[in-house]
Amino acid sequence: MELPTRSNVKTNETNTWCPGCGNFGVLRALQSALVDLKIPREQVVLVTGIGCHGKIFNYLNVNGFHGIHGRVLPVMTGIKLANQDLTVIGHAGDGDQYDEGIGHFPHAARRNVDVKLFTHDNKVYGLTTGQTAPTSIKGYVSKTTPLGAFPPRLEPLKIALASNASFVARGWVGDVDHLKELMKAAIQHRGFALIDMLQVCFTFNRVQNYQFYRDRVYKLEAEGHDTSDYYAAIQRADEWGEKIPIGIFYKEDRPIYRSSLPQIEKTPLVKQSLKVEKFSELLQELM
Amino acid sequence: MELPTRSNVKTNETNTWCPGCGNFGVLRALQSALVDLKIPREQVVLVTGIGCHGKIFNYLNVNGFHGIHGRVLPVMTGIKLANQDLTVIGHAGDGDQYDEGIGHFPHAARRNVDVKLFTHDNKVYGLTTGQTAPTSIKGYVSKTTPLGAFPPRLEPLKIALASNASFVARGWVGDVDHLKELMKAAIQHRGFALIDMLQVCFTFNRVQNYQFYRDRVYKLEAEGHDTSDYYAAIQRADEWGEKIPIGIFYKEDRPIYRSSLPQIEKTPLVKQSLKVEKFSELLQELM
Amino acid sequence: MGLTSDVSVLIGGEAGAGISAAGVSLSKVFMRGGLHVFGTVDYPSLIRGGHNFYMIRASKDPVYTQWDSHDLIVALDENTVHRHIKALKPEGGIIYDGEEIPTDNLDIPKEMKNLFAVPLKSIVKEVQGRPVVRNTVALGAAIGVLGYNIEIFEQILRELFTRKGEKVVAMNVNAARAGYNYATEHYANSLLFQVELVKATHKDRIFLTGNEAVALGAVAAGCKFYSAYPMTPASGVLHFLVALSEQTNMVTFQAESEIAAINMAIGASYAGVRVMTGTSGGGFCLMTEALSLAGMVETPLVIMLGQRTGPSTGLPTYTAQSDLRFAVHAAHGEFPRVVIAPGDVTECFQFTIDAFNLADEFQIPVILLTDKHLLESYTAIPPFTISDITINRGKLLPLAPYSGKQPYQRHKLTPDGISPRLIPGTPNALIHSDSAVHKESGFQGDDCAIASKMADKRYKKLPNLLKRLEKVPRIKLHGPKKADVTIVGWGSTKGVALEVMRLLEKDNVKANFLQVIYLTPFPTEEVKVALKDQNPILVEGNQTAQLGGLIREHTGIEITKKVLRFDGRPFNPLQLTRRIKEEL
Amino acid sequence: MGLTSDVSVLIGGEAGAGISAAGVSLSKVFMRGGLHVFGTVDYPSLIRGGHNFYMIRASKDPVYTQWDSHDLIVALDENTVHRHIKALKPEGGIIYDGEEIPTDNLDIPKEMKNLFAVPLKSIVKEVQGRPVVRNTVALGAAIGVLGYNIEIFEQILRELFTRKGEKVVAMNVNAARAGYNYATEHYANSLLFQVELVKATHKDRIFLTGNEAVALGAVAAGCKFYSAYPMTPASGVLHFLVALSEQTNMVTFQAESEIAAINMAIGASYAGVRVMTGTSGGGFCLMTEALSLAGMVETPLVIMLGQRTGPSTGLPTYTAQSDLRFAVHAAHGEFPRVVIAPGDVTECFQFTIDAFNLADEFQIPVILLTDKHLLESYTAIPPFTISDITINRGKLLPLAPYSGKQPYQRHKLTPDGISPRLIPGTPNALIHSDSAVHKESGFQGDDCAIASKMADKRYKKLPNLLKRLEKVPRIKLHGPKKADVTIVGWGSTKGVALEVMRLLEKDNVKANFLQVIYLTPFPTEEVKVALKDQNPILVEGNQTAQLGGLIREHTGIEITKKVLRFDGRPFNPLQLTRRIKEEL
Ligand SMILES: Cc1ncc(C[n+]2csc(CCOP(=O)(O)OP(=O)(O)O)c2C)c(N)n1
Ligand SMILES: Cc1ncc(C[n+]2csc(CCOP(=O)(O)OP(=O)(O)O)c2C)c(N)n1
Ligand code: SF4
Ligand code: SF4
Ligand SMILES: [Mg+2]
Ligand SMILES: [Mg+2]
Repeated sequence: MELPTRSNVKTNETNTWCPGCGNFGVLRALQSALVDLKIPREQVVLVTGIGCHGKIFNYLNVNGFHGIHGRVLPVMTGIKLANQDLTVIGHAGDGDQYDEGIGHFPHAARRNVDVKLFTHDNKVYGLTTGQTAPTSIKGYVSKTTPLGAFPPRLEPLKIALASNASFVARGWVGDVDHLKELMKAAIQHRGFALIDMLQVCFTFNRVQNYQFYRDRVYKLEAEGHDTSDYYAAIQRADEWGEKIPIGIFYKEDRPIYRSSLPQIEKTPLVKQSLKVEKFSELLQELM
Repeated sequence: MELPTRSNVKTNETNTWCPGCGNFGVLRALQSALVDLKIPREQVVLVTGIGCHGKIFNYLNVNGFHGIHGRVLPVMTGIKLANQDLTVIGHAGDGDQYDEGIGHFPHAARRNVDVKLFTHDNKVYGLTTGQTAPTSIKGYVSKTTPLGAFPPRLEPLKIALASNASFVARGWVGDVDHLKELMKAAIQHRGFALIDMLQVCFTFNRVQNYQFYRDRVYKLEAEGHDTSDYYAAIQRADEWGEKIPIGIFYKEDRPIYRSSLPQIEKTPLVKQSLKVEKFSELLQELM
Repeated sequence: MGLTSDVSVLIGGEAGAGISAAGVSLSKVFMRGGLHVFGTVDYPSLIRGGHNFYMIRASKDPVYTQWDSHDLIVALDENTVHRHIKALKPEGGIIYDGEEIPTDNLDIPKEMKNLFAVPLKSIVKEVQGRPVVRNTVALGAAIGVLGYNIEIFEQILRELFTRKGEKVVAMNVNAARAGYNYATEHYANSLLFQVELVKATHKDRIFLTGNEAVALGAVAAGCKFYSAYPMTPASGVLHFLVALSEQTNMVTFQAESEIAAINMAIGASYAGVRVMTGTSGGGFCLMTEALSLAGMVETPLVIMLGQRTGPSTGLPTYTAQSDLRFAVHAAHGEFPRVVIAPGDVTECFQFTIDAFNLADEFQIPVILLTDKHLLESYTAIPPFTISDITINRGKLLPLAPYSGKQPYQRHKLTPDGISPRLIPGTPNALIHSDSAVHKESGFQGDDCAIASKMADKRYKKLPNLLKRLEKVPRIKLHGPKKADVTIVGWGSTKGVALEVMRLLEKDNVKANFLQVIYLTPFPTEEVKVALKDQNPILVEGNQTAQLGGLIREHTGIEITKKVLRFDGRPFNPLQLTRRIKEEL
Repeated sequence: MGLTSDVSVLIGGEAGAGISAAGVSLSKVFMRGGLHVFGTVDYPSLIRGGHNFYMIRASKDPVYTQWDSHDLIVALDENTVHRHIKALKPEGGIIYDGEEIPTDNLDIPKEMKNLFAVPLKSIVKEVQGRPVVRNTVALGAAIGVLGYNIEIFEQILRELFTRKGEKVVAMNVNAARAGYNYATEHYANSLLFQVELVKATHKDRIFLTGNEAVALGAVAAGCKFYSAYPMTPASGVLHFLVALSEQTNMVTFQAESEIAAINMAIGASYAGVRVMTGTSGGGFCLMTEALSLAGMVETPLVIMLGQRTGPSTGLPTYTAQSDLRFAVHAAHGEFPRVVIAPGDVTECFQFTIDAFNLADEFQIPVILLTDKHLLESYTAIPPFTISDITINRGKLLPLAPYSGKQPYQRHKLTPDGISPRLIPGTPNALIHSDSAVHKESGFQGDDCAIASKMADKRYKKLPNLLKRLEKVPRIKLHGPKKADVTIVGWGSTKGVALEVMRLLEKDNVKANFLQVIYLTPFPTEEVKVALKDQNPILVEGNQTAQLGGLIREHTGIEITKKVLRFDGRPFNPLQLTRRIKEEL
C-alpha cells in the first residue's frame, strides 16, 4: 500500500501541454486531492478521453486507461463494476464528453454508478487545433465556425441536473485549491459526481481566458447556496454572464447502482472464483 | 400539389402492431394533424427509427425514411438542411431515441434545427420483446431487469429543457384530439419541437396502461400553465405520480439554425445549381 | 401402420400465440422419448399477428437441421394451412380446429386425407383454460395422432406449471389429455405411421439454443461481466445470462448502446475479470472502434457476433452468413484477432470456452461468429459438464503484491509478444493502458522506433497462436477423407451439410464436408490438405461466397462451384442436395 | 559553384512556431521560380513544443515525394539540428540563430562546413517584428544561401499580409530582405551549388494538399453538403470547405459525432443533394452502420477515409495504409460499393469527381481511401479547371411533377438494377426508403422472394459498374510495359514508387510501377494482364500486405516479395530503393 505523495504522483513523462495551459492547474489540483485523501496509488484508476485533457494520463502516476474519444464513462463503469474497491476518476474533454460522448452522460448520471467525471471544459477542441466545441460560447470563431458559433451552447450542469446526477459541481483552474477541494468532495461522494472544470485553453480560446474568469467567477458556498435545493441549483446553473458561479451546485445521497446487484454486495467480481458452483443446476430448465 | 385527406394519408400496407397498441392513436393523431394543416403530402417527410414505432413509416402515406436505430435526428437534420421547404417529422422510440440515440438529442435541441421529434415513449423496448427502456419506471420487471428497473429513469422533458429546446411538450395516445393539436402546434412552431408521447405498449407494459394514464393525466393548459416560464416548465416536468401533466410545457421563439446559413437563406440547397461560379477564384490562395 | 423414427412436425400460428413454446414442449416430449431432436422457429419482426412457425425434426438417428417437408402440421390458425400445405408430405396430416376453421376453406388437395379436425377451443372451454391452453390441447392431439407417449408431455407440463400451483398444472394436464383422447378416439390409425418410442428416459438430455449454449460456455469459462444492448438474434445470450446472474455471480448489464456495452466490457477486462459482449451486425458496426482499442491495449475480450440478414436493418429475425469478411477485417489498423465459427450447440459451448482462454492467453479480442439459425434453433444433446474444462488466464498474475525489481510495465517486450499482465489494485504496481502508440510502460510514445516495435510485438503473438491452435479443431473434415464431392462451409451450415452428406450417399454420391472453424487466423495448411484432390463446392448463406474468397486469398485454391442462399432462410436438406447435384 | 535544380530543404522547430506555414511559403517561392515542388510536414499530436519539421523537395523534373537527405536545414531551434544532422548531405548547410544556439552545442561532424549562423532574433528586433517573424528572416536567409530569388518571396509576403495593412507587409518584407542580405553578405558562395531559377513565372501553378484537392473536387462535382466530425488527417477537407462555403453555396456541418455526420449526409442525399463526409479510421468505424444503411436504401454517398497509424488512437498525426481491407469489407451485409485510392493531388481532385458521379449513377456508397501522407503533403501542379468536367447524376429525375401512370416506386426492379430516382418534394410522387428489406415501393417486405430479389437487384449493378469503370483508370502501369521489377502499390506510395523507378533505372534496374486505383470492384483482369511475366514486389504502408491479399484473392497471383513500413512514416526514395534491391 503506497500512499500518494507530492512526488510519487508525478511521472517522468515529458509534458506536452502548451505553456500557460489550464490543464496544469487541473493536474495540480488532482495531485493534491489524492495526496490529501490518502488513497493508495494502486487503488486509483484514471480514465481519460482523447484530446489535450487526455494527456493527463501520462502525467499522473496512478493506474491509467487512456481510452478512445468520448468513452470515459462506459470504461469507468466497467472498471467500477468489476472492482468496486477502486477509486475511478475520469478526465474528459468538452468535445470528448459533450459531443462524441454525450450519449453516455445522462445514463451514467441517472444510474449513479460510483465514478467521478472531471471535464476539461475549455470551450474548444484543443488537440485538433481549435475547432468549435459544444460548449463554445456564442460567436466563437474557429475553422469550423468562421462566422462564429451560432447555437446556444450545450450546458453540462443543466443536463447533469436534468439527468438526476447526485453530485454536480463546477470548478475553475485559476483557483487550484478550490478545485482540489471540489475534487475531494466528488471523490468522497458516494455515487456519480460531475465537476465541469472551466479550463483555459491558452492557445486557441482568446476570449474565455484567465482574466475572463477571474473577473466573473464567484463561489456558491460564499453565497449560502443550498446544495440540496434542486431548483436553486438549476437557476444557478443558468447563470452565465457578469457572474459565473463555481462550487457544488447540487448534492444528494441516494442508492448507487451497485446496490441493485447482490452479486457484488460483498466481494468485487475480480476477487470472485471463476468456478461455477452447481453448474448442472443451471441446466435444469433445459431438460 | 396533393393535399392530404383522411384516405390518401393511409397506405395499403398490412398493419403489424399488436391489437390495442397505443401506436394506433399516434397514427390517427398524425393523420388528422396533417389533414388539418393542409401541407401537401409530397412536402412532408416522415423519418423513423427502428422499433415498433418505426413501422409508422409503412402506414402513413407521405415521403418516408425508415432509418437505423437511434438516428432519426441526424437524418432529419440532413433532410431539412438540404431542403428547408419540406416539413420534416420524426418518430422515434424511447429505446431508439433516449438510449441508442440520446447523443443527438441535446444537440438537435440546442441547435434549433426546424425538425419535429415525436417520441413513442412506451417505457419499454417493444419490438425486441419487452426489455427495460431508459424511461421504464422504477421496478419495471423484464428479461433484462428481473429484479425491477433500478435507476431513476431518464426524463426526456427535463433533458430537452436543459438543452434549451424551443418547444417541449408531452402528449398521450388516449387523447387523440389533444395529441393532434399538440402535433399541429409542434409542426407550426418555427424550430426544433419535441413531443414525448405516452404511448401504451399493450403487450409488454402491464403497469403504464391506458387506465394508469387515464387516472393521472391532466392538461397543462387547463391549469393556466405559462408556456414561456422556463422554471415552471421544469417543475411541471418533474411531476410524475398521482398527477401527470400533458400539453405544451415550454415554447420559445428564437432563431433557427438555418438563420446562420446565408447559403440557403433564399434557395434550398436542392434547388441550387451544381455549377460553381468562378471556380478559379477558389484557387487564388493556393498560388 | 408402420413405425417411424424420423418425423417432421410443423406448428404454426400467429406471433404472440406461444408457437415457439409449443414447439419446444413437443420437442422435449420427443427428446425424453429417446429421440434426437432439432427445432427451429421462423418469425417475422413483429409481436402479435403475422405468422410464426416452429419446425421439429425428431429421429432415432442424429438430426442436424429442419426438414423440407412435414409429416404433421399443427395449424393453430388457418393461415398456417395455406402457407405450409405445399410442404406437407402426401402421407402427412394436419391438426386444426375444425369448429373454427371450416374444412372447405382449407382448399386442400384431394389426395390429402389426414385432416384431423380437433375442437381445440371447445376443449379449452371444457377444461376452463385460458386461450393459450389451445396449444396444449393441440399438442396432446398431435401426440395422439403420432401414436406417441402422452405421459411424457404430462410430466413436462407438471414441471412447467408447478410454480403456478396444482390447479394450473391439473388444468393443463387435463387439456393435454383431452386433446390426446380426442385424437386417439377419432383419428387412431389414420396416419400411415407411428413415431417410435426409443426409450422412455427422462432427464438425460438438454434441449437448447445456440444462444443458451454460448451463455453456458461463458458461465463455464468464468465470465463475470456481460454487457450488451439488445439485438436479435444475440439478445438470447443477454436474457439467459441475466436470468442466471444471481446463481452465477455475474454482472449482466443492459447498456445504453453497443458502444457503451463494449467499452464497459473493455473497462471490466482491464480491471481483471473475464468479459463478453454480444450483438448483431449493426451493433457490431458500432463496436468496431473499441474492437481496435482492445487490440491496441491488449485487453482480452470476447465478442459474440450473431449474424442476421443485412444490409442494414434487413430482416432482423432471419439468418445470414454475410458478415464473415467484416468480422475478419473489422476496425482500423492491424492487430491479431481470432474469429471462430461454431457450427452447432455443442460447439457453441466448447468454442466459447476456447474463446475466453485464447483471449486471455494472447491478450487479444476473439470474435465468436454465429448466426440466427444457430443461435435460435434448438438441439437435444447430452448435458454439458464442466469437470474437464480448463480455464487458462495466460500471463495474468494474481492480485498479490508485485515484487519485480523494475517498475511494472504493462507492455513489456517479450520473446512471444505477450506481456505479463497485472490488474489495477495490485500493490506496488501501476497499470497503464493507452490507445495511442505507447512504450513498454504503457505511457504514450510517438517515435518511429516505438511504433514499429510495438506493432511487431503484437504480431509476434501470431506464431505462438498458430501453434496453440494446433490443440483445437481449426477445421473438421466430416465423412470420408476422399469423396466425389466436398461440401465446403462454415458456421450454421454444418447442420444441413451433415444431412446432405447422408442424402447424397443414398444417391450413391460419396460426399464429405469441410467445416472451416477458424476464420482468423486462417488454417491455410489444413484447408490445403483437406481440399487436395477433392471436388469442392461452396455452400454459404451469403451472396458473394465470402469463405470462398478467404480460401483463395490464403491457399490460392479457387472454388468455382457454389450454392449460395441469401434470402434470410437456412438451407433445407433436400433442396440443397438437389442444388448440389445440379452443380456437379 | 554549380547550378542545381534538385534540392531538398528541411525546416524544423517547435510546434506552434509556424513551421508548416514557413515550409509552404518557401515551397511557393520555388514553385513560382519555375520548379516542381513537393512539401510534407511531420508533426506529433501536440500543439506547442515538441518537434515539427517540413521537408521541401524542389526540382526542374517532376518530384513526387520528400527526399531522404537534405541540402539545407533551416533550424528554428537547436533540437532540429540534433534530430536531422544525420540526414544532412555532406555538402549541405544549416541555417540557425548563431546568437541563440552556441555553435559548440551543435556537436556537428567536422566535415560539415556550412554552418550558416544568422542572428535571426536580432534581425527581428531590428525590423520590430513579432517573434514569429523569425521564420521570415530565416527563409530570406535560406533563399540567400541557395542563391535563389528573394523578390518572389517578397511578392508572396505582400500577398499574404496585404489584408493586415501596408505596415505589416513592409515589416515582413524588410525581415525577409534582412535575412537574405545577411546570408548573401556572409555566406555567398559557401554552398557548392546554387538553385536554378527555371523561369520566373508567377501565378500559373497551385501548391496544395490532398485534403484541399479532395475538397476542390467535391466543389467541382457540385457537392452541396459536407458533414463531418474533426479528425486528423481528414479535418483539412472540413476546414477548407468551411472556408469556401460562402463562395460555393455549400452547407458544411460540424456534427456532434461521426455517427451524426454520416446520417446527416444520408438524409441530405435522400433529399436530393450531392453529399460527402470525411473521417479517419476510428471515426469510420462509427460510420459503418450507416454505410450499410446507404447501401440498403441505395442513397448515393461519398466518404473520404483518411488513414492514419492505428490501431485505435495510434499515432494520430502519422500515416498508414492499414485500412484497405476494412474499407473494402466494412459494415454488415453485402452491397456493392466502390473504393478508390488516389495517389497524388491531381488524382485526389479527379477521383473525387468520379466518386460523386459513380455514387449517383449507381446509387451506391463510394469510399475515397486516402492517408495522412497524401492528405497533408503539398504538391505544385497546374491549376484545376472545371470546363471539361462532366457531372452525371445518373437516374435522378428533376424536381418536376411526376407523371408516371403507376405510383412512383423508389426501388423499382430494372434490368440494370438501378431505379429511377425522385426526391421528396416531387409533386405526385412519394419516396419511401427503408433500411429493412423492402418491396419495390420502398415499404417493408419480409418474405424470402422479396429479400432475394432485392439482393439480386443491388448486385445487378455490378456488371454495368464494371463496364462503366472501363472509362476510368482502374490501374495504371507506370513506366515500361515490361521490367526487371514491378513495384506494386496503391494510394500515397505512388509518389515514392515513381521516384524509386527513376533511381532503379540509374542503377540499371528497369522498373515499372503497378498502381492499383480501384480496390473495389477489383480490377482482376487488368491486374492479371499487368502482372503477367513480371517480377512483382509489393510496397505497402502496412504490416500485413493487404493489397497482396486482395490481389491473391482475386487473381490467384501470390506476390512473395514485399517491403512494408508501418511506423507511421512514409517511405523515402533512397531507403526504399535499397530495400527493394535487397529483396530482388
Ligand atoms: C472517434 C474519433 N473522432 C475524432 C477524433 C479526433 N479528435 C481527437 S481529440 C478531439 C477533440 C478534442 O477536443 P476536446 O475533447 O474538447 O479535448 P481538448 O483537446 O480540448 O482537451 C477530436 C475530435 C478521435 N480521436 N476519435
Ligand atoms: C444498432 C442497433 N442495435 C439494436 C437494434 C435492435 N433493436 C431494434 S428495435 C430496438 C428497441 C426497440 O425499443 P424502442 O426504441 O423503445 O421502440 P419500440 O419498439 O418500443 O417502439 C432494438 C434494441 C437495432 N436495430 N440496431
Ligand atoms: S491547445 Fe489549449 S488545451 Fe491544448 S494544451 Fe494547448 S492550451 Fe492546453
Ligand atoms: S409490442 Fe407494444 S409497442 Fe409494439 S406493437 Fe405491440 S403493443 Fe405496440
Ligand atoms: Mg476541449
Ligand atoms: Mg419503446
